[in-house]
Amino acid sequence: MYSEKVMDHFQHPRNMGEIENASGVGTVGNAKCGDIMRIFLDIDDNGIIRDVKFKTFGCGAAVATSSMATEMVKGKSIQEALKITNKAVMEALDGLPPVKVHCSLLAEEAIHAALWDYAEKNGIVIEGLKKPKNDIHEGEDEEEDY
Amino acid sequence: MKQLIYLDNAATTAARPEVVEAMLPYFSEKYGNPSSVYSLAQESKEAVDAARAAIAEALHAKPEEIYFTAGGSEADNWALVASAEAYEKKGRHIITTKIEHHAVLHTCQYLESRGFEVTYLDVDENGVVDLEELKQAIRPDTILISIMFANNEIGTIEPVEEIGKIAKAHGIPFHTDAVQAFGQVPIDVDALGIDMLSASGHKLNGPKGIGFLYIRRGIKIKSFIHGGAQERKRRAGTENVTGIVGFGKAVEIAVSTMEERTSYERRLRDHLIQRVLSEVPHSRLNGHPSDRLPANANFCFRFIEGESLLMMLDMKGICGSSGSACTSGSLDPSHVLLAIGLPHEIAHGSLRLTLNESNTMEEMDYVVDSIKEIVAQLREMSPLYADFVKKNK
Amino acid sequence: MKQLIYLDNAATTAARPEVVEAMLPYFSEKYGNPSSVYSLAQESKEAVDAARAAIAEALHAKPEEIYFTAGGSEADNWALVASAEAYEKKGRHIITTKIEHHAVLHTCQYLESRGFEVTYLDVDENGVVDLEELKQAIRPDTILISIMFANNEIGTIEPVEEIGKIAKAHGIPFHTDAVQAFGQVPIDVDALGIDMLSASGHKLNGPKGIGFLYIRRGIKIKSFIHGGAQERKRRAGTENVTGIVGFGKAVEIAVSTMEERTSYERRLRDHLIQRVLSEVPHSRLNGHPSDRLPANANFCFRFIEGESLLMMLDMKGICGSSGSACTSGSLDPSHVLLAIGLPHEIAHGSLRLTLNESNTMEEMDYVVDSIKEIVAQLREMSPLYADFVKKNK
Ligand SMILES: Cc1ncc(COP(=O)(O)O)c(C=O)c1O
Ligand SMILES: Cc1ncc(COP(=O)(O)O)c(C=O)c1O
Ligand code: FES
Ligand code: FES
Repeated sequence: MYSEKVMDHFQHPRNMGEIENASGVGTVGNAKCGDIMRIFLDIDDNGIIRDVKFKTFGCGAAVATSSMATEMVKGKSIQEALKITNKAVMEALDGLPPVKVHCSLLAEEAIHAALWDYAEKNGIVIEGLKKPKNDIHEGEDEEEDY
Repeated sequence: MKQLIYLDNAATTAARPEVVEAMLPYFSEKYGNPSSVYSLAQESKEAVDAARAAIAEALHAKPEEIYFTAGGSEADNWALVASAEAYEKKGRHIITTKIEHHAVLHTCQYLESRGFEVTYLDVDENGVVDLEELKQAIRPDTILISIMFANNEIGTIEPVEEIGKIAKAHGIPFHTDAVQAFGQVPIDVDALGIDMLSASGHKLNGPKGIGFLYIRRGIKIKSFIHGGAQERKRRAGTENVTGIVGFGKAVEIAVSTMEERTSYERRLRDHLIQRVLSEVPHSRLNGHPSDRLPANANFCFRFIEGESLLMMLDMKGICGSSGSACTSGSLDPSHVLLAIGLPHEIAHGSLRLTLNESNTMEEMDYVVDSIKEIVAQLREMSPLYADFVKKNK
Repeated sequence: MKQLIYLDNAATTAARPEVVEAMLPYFSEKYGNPSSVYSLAQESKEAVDAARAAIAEALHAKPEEIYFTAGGSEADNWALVASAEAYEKKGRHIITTKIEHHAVLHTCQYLESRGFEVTYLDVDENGVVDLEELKQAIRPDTILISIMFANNEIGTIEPVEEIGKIAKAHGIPFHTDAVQAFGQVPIDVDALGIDMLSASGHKLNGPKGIGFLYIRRGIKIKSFIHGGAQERKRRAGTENVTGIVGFGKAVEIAVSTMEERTSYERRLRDHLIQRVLSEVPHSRLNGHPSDRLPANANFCFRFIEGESLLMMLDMKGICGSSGSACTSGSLDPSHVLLAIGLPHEIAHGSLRLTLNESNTMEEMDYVVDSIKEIVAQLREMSPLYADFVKKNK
């Protein structure tokens, strides 16, 4: 069902944990399946993501995408991090089964939510960042397109 | 590879070697079509009849009341759709429960789209239907009561005998989905007042792709699969001879070994439950504490999600299942766990372990140890657990 | 016991040893439920996917267009009932033929009882549908054309490509019952314009109790068996993994050996036909002389009745079948033989012989000799024959 990369990230999640006094924390939940993801960002004065951690309540795909997403944003600038889409995360994991595509949205949204929190705390505006929904509800694949 | 500990016997079972052996001659030697005239075909026909007789005996039914299908789902669909069609002049109201298998629930939804009305009975916190509610739900236009014998997730056994009495008192046919119960608990369709009963071969160490619907003589029901004159003209299609033969053998063995086998399984299962509940914090047992299938255990572990738990158990060589959204085709958490009153996030962290006679006490201990370790690990990862710990500090 | 000469391969076939061998590991070792999460289950899932891919390739279809069923009858029922339900807003008219298998005909009758209207096309004396009549039967409210690929009794192959073109020109889905044709003649669903196609495993040396419905992407169709999320949520029920694996293997072999095998069978069959027609008086060949299934021969012998003929052939170790009333559930003579214009008393004396690759030329000769002897014997007994002889003296 899952690729080897997914299994690897599931078994050995990178960056799992919390950051105390993080620069930004984002929590998002998927109303459809009830899963929850939380991302902690440590952003330095130059706007570089120095460290990142996650906690996830969700399926194997959710855990693996959190892990992969944190790897992908680590060391990146805010603008670079914003460009990381769920698609890019999925590709980095060698794909997900169709019913699991929505799980990867959690990761993208959680990063955005954490950045939003960082911006609010610091009273800045991050170009291109919209206020995150805390409900990922795309309905993208529940009905198969026969 | 390490030795597998298979604890998902409610999902499917391994076919017994005796079952496969019984089937083998009917693939390439005695392969005749039971409907044909010549002697080769008569051998197939006799084998089918023998299996039918064995199954009938197991239920205290008559052989001509057993109609083979492709499995439990077809039997459920048939029972519901075709009784609805047969009794539609009398009324269009059907009673079932909120915890039925999807083969019943989705068929009810289909019937609703065809203008039938369905009452879905609630269950209590143990998953037991309320007989008073059932009585109150009965109307003059009620044409069918369909209530499962035992639930596939939480293992609760329903008060079938009482339901049968109520149905009989009102002259309403009573169908029961016994896919999980058949072969695990004694069933006597006469004593229990059952008019129709669904079962499936692969749940009791028989082959996949074969099941039956028991239809009491006198019950009006239409065909569901139309065509040839097989199964007394009620279910068309060339008989799955090997499947039927294997099913018959599996039933024979399941029934003759039932007492000893299930008391062994129950002992293992109870040990497992007792250790999990006492050693894993924030865990609960789902389903009735005593009126439950002998080999079923179903737990909720707060703050963790079912699929991750299953995947980590798999890495330890343990096969289980979960009512979790993430493992089923749909994204909703188990309708059964919601029906017994669990909130969404708890319903997500369920684990069903269903044993068989080849399991051992050592395996149970290894499983409990593994669960303890994995649950702790997953909680470490869970934002819900972090919140909980913070709140209770 | 004497060696059997099995000439009823249109009724059912022996499963090939390779087929059984392919199935065996999935009974008791790789027995996981394909829907489960753990690795054991993934093995079953992969096996199912591989079979699906092999079958799709054989039809020039996509794997996700193949939906496994319990056999040809279920596939036919599904195609008809569930397209009727899916398109019922557009119209309630269905076109089929008078010579379909009962799995189609009886389903059409069922749909008539639900308010659908069915046109049953005539066929000519060879059993071929008239394309002009088809065109004329099409109405604005026609929602489905269901015409079999090849007839199970007389072997006639229908002009599927032309039917596909007509259906397409009118935007009407085209279903074909290819239970007899699949594995015997090349089928390319794209080239032939087929939207849905039924097939059954046991007709091509696969196991009984497994079939499929091909559904072209984009064709609207409801579920027929409601329940779990198997088969892309379209056909519920735990997958018959062994059946599917066996079916896949059987199809692979049937397709790769098709040319050589059928040309051999055709040679034997033509010899059989030629000798019977020239040596048995008052005999005729039913079905199209050339556009027929390679292994099918179907005769009428005037003045005799089919079941008696079959029984006497059986005593000589020959297995055949008859469209005769006495062998089917009903007492009417074959609807197919009546549709090609045979009078009742002639339709009663039919014999269908359907070969396989293991038959030999010697067997054909033995069969012809036996038929000659038996037909003479039965005519000796027949009052019809006595009358005939008297009249022609
Ligand atoms: C043309 C045709 N359609 C449908 C069927 C039904 O197939 P099954 O018996 O596998 O359900 C058969 C064979 O019996 C057949 O020959
Ligand atoms: C209670 C119940 N009913 C029906 C079914 C469907 O049976 P099958 O998968 O054999 O069609 C199952 C198992 O999946 C079940 O547990
Ligand atoms: S997070 Fe629930 S399905 Fe993946
Ligand atoms: S004479 Fe017996 S059924 Fe025809």
